[in-house]
Amino acid sequence: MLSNLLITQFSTLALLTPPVAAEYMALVPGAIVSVLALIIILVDSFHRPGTRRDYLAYFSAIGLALAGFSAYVLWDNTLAGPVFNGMLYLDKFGLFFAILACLAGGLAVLQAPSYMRLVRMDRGEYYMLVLFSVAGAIFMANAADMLTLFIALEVMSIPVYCLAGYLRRDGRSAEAALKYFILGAFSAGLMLYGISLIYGVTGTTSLEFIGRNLSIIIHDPDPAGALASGNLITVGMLLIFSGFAFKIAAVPFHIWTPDVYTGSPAPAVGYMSTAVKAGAIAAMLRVLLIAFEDPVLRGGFNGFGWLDVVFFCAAASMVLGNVVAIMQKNVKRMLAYSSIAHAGYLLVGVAASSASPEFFLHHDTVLFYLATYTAGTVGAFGVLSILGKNGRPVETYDDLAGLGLKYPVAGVLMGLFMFSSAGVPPFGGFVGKLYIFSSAVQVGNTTGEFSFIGLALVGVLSSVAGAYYYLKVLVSMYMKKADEKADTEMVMTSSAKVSLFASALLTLALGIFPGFAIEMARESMVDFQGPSATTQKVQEQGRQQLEEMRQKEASSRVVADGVPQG
Amino acid sequence: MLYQDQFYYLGLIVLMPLIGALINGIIGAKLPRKFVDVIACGSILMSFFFSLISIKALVENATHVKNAEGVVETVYGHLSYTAYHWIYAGDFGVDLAFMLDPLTSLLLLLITGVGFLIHLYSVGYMADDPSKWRYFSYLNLFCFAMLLLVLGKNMLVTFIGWEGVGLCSYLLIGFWYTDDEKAAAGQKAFIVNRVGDFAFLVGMFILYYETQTLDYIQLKEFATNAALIQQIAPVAWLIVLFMFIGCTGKSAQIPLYVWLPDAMAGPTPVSALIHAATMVTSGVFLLSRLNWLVTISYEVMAVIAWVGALTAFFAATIAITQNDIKKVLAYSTVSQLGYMFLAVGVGSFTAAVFHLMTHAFFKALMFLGSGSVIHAMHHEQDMRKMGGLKKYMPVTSKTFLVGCLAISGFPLFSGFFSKDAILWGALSNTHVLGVVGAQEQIGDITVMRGEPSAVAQILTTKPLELISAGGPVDVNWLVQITSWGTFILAVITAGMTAFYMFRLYFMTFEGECRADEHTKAHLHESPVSMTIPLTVLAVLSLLGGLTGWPHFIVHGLHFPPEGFGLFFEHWFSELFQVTNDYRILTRFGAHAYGWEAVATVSGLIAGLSGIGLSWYMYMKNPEIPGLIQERIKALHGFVQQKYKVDEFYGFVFVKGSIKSGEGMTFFDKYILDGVLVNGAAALMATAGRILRHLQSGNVQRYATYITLGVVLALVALMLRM
Amino acid sequence: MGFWESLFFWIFAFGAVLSSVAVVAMRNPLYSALALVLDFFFFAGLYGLLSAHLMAITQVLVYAGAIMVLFLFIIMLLNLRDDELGQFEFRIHHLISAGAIGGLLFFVATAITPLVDMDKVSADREEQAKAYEASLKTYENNLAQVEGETDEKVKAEKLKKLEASKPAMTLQSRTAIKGPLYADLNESGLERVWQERLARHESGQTAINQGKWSRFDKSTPMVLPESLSGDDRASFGTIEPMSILIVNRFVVPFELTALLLLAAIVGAVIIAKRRL
Amino acid sequence: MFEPTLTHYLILAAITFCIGVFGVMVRRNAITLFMCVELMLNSVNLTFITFSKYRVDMDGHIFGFFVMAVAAAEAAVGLAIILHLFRHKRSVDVERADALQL
Repeated sequence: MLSNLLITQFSTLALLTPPVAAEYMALVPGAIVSVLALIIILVDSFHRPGTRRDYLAYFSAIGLALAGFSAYVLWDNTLAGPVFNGMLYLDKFGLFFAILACLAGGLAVLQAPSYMRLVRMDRGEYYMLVLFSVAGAIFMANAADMLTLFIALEVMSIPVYCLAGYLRRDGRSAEAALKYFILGAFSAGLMLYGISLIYGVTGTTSLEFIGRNLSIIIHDPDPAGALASGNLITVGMLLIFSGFAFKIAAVPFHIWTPDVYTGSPAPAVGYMSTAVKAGAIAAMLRVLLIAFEDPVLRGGFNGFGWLDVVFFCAAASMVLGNVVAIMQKNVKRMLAYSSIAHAGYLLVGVAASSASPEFFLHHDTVLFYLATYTAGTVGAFGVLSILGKNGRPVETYDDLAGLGLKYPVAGVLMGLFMFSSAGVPPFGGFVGKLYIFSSAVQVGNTTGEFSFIGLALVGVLSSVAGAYYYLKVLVSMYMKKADEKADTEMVMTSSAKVSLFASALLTLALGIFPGFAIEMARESMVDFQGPSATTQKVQEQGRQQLEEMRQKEASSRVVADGVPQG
Repeated sequence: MLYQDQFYYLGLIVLMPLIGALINGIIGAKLPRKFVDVIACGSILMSFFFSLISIKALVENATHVKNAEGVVETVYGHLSYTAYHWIYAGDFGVDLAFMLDPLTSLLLLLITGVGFLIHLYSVGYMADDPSKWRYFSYLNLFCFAMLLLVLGKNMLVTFIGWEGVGLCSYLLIGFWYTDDEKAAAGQKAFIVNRVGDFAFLVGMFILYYETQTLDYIQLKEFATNAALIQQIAPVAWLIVLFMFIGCTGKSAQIPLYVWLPDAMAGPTPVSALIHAATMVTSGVFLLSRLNWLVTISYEVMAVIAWVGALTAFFAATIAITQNDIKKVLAYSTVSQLGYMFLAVGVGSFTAAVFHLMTHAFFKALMFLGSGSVIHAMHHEQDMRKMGGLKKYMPVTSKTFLVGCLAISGFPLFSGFFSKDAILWGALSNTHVLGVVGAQEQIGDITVMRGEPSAVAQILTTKPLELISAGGPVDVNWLVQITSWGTFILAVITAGMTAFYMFRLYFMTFEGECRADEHTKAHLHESPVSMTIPLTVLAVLSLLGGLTGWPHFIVHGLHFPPEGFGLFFEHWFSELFQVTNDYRILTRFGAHAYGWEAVATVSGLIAGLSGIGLSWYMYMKNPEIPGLIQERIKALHGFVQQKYKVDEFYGFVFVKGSIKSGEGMTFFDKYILDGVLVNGAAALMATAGRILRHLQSGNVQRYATYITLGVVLALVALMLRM
Repeated sequence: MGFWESLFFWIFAFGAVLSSVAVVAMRNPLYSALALVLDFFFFAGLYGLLSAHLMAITQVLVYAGAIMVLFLFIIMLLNLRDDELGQFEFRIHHLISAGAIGGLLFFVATAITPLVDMDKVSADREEQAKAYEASLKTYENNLAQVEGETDEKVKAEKLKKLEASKPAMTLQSRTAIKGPLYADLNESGLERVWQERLARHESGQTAINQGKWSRFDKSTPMVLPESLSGDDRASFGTIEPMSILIVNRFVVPFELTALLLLAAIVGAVIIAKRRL
Repeated sequence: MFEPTLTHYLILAAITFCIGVFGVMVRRNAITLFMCVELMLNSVNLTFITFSKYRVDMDGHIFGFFVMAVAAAEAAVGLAIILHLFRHKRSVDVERADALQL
């Protein structure tokens, strides 16, 4: 007997249909990664101790590539509306982040063998943890329900806590894990509390229904109705936002970042600063744009709402990240602060694009920026994870002294990643920043709201400071005298080579031919499921724009390929 | 004939150096050394040929129109090539596109032509360097970036080139990175340039904000369209100001010129190519490209003129006191760039570009000559240890003399004509908004800022018709002061230029040889690959100026008005049309040949007396300089130490002592505190202290801050109600 | 809710708060752990009062039974000496912490405690709805009378008069009658679902008050509504509907949890094992 | 007043939640600190279940159920991390874990 209770809730009723075959496709990328992780546990448990496990890196990378590829195959087979009884979405937005997470994870696992040899910790579990985390990130980006979202968040985070404490011989690694774990669990608790309050107000955990019910409550013609739950909504919304802000390391929830990044193994940091951030951004956009999409909650021109919180977080992150990064002596710590600054740039994109439904499509700047950021950051940590000094991986600027000359490949690659992160053309970072800031300027111009232009200026100004500390790395690598007594080494395994060159290639490609990635990002936003009717109109316009653009592109290609006339 | 809009050769011009750079950069180390040379020089030579073909096409493409007065005017238009849609999403679109017009074609010839000569020269100069492949790779990469800069059809492509040349300049200055000082010089250049680039970027953002486009062709429509100009007129001054700040970084003007003299740490051919002929002039190029925008921001023009003139003057005074042969040339370059900006500031864009060209010839020549000397002297750069090199290095000394005569403005040498054009530009500086009568006719300038339609009105009508029929006009105080002040400074600078250049020449090539015996024994003329470029550049320095005679000579000697004598003016007349319309070319009347002759003669006198004084002090009575130096020791020391500008910056920007010799201090100076100026250091220290407290490493405090963050946001959100 | 339930609530509530304080205040982690076990039992009791029977059982089994054993095990394993315990010492930042928590509690409490007398609001709404219905009835009666009129001219005149006196449906009254959701369902595509739900509601199949969305009435006694059928009332929070929900609707999170536990186990092994 | 209403339950949950948060901030013993996190999660569960009954909707129960699973996973990892830290520092005092700072 199916109890009446189960069908009383209209959300339950609407969604309680057995999944059709097409809906199972939503699981494919995540499932591939999870199954791969299981296979790796199996393979690793039969592994004789003391033998090399580099092939596991390749194995995981190929599997991740497969998962990414499956996401790409699914690209044109997305479904409208949530699938699996409203638990997941299968849209291009989620697939974009799936590809991004697979990319970050794949690049990070390929760097591992070098690093593991440097720290003498060659274990198979590393790959498994990364894979679990990637699966979590994928599901998180696809989540259509607070429950899926939260569990996926934990699936993503718990392996990362373990990765932070992976270096069992290193006390600092243990400390990093402890800090990350305690603060992670703490912020997860805060976030859960927020979710529970929102659940109480709306009676549902489904993002779309939360959004609808919230609008209804807020626009209740009887002011008493709105007043009774208004504060609860605000508190809940803010607590949920704080959970995401913690994961993407935005000021004032950034405080764990430097410590954790310093103590954790370098390739894992490369992973956790990109894929985790990407997953959190994806889920945050889902929650903010679906559940809290109501103009009153959004704020901006309609009063004070989450948009303003994002706005101030963005400004504070950019300034604090860039200023404090200058003062660092430890390269990993510097990169931690720079990742805070990057979170700020991302939030600039989020704030500007959320200013009004008509700018909804501008969120593609955030997606594109994440892609460029992923390529550059994973690469930078990759270079750090192949270089060793006195039997341990390099960490400080002094450790890097002279290594650029000694190992030209590492030096050149580091230069490339640093220039990209600093936003020097023609690397990916430049196009990403340009795209984000120009969109902010455009939004400011269209709405006449100068605060967005001010935000863009703060961003440009603070990124000038970036030139200083990114260049400092190169200065150490090229222009400082190497410590003669130190025993430096470069463990360049073939897999690390693949990873580094892939990231370098990607960084360059995103700078010189950003078209394909931008188009993908734009398509993702056009396909973003679950927003309100007004936003859907904007999406429809965007779809037409894309079509026109493609036609224009095709026609211009005809001209370019045309035979010259006399 | 190819499509005018898809002119492939423009792409090829840019592509060639990139291919060269990639080949040399990736497999250069494994290639035979000769092969590296061939690839580097060959790629740039190909570019040169493609440039010639493109310019030929541009000329053939030109249309001839009869204007209202019945004079045939040539309209060159432009060729363009769109490689692909670079960033294209929604409303924001930028193509990777190139454009060729008269202004670009001049720069194109300089970059590829002079660039080729310098590549050729480098073959000999860098013959012994083990990482020559890297050098050539960088050099080709630089050419690529510079070509992007000048060929870019929109401002973003220009900006990429702008950043790219800065990057390559950094790489090349720090080429011999093993030397700490040189490495520091490279960083200094990069950082100072970044500060400038930031201003450029901000200017670009404002421009985009106002116009919604970065395409030069579309932007140009703003100049002639009354409706469009209304949009941009109120903020034009802001854009130009930011652009100019960007230019002060790249083109080494006050106050950001400090990097250029230090940049001489790089190999000499690099100094010749980057820090004399091409990169440093990109500021002039940029302002010329946006000449219509510069023109409507009338007060900023005065600022540009004064900054240019003062830079020219002060750099010249420093150059007099320097003893390092390359430092003299470096300050001379700063000084000459000042001239160009003076020309821009007074609205004589033609003169600015003209001087850009001649300066590229003679300054490249002199840098290469000095490189030849340094090469022969085993990397000795102190002029006090040289002398009498004439007999060891005949070709170098003769070509160098040509260069000196050219820069001193000796009649019929190229510098004579271009400097004369600038002097006349400064003297005749008249802007329609500065004309007293104009104030009554079109209203006060400050009022006009608020009412863009007034600006639009003048811009779209011919101001000459509006105000005067060619007779002398009264100008307001700003124009008066700028005009006379900059003219006098420029004339004095001309004299000083001649003086220090010949001081350099006499100390190096004439008199007794003061080198030690070991060096003396090995003195020799440079190889042919180095002397050929010298000779070619000498010929160019000699003849390059004949394309722009002064009007009074053209008039007086009855040259054909459309002939070669005014080639430069005709070549650029279309490009600077708006500016020339807007600017009353002379406040002395339409045909003030007398005044023009005054400018020419004063320049000539200044130059000749400079040469004479130099001859008197360094050839006739070599003891005099020492005596004078003794007499004004304090002043001389002050000037010799570059007015202690570096120290001043250090004092202003960084509180407390700076450990000298540490490369990092430059960063601290210019980025940390240079950006945030003065109180920044204290602010930073405070911020650091607070953050140190925050980032205590205690996980419980972190949890507190997170909660505090939530509560603060809650307070903000709750209070909205 | 009867007297005994209320009494148990207060006992459990005070017990929960006191034992929570004890968790924080106890010096020895062992005592803290025991206080936490106690706390969990109180919570389980509260869950029971809230008719969350399965949750109450799970709380005891999983939390108090399994997780707390793990805690105790670790405490015993580490066998901490006094100086390793990490004594409570007053720090300046504790003041900030207290302030922050005070702020948090303040805001949460203000949000939870209704600022509006919702009973009165509801009553007002009901009243308005009743008034509307009454006037509607009068109107309909009048209309019927007018329909009976034979003279076309008089009929039209009367109709016109009547039209003017037609009662307007105020937003308040409308929300009271049909619930605010119904008023705003223009574009949502859920109309069909709503029609069905409303039909069911009207035919008496489901008797739960669904119109409560905006009338977030915080002073409602925590009892299952009278209208809930006996079966439903008995099965609320029991294992049957829970399991149906888990394997149907929430199957994806359920599988994800499997992934989570596996990852956690492997992660814990990697970190804690001394030598692999 | 005697009869518990929705508000009573919610306030109770809020109070225990804040006690948990306070514990995280002041208890230096990592194990106790972690217990306080569990306390927070429990308060969240109470909130969920309260609202569940109020809404007559069992989604809240499900959420609470999964939160328990998450808590179990976190406990496993968290205690392992604490053990790991103890091996290095011979202490579970989080204030002694301050090797990483500015």
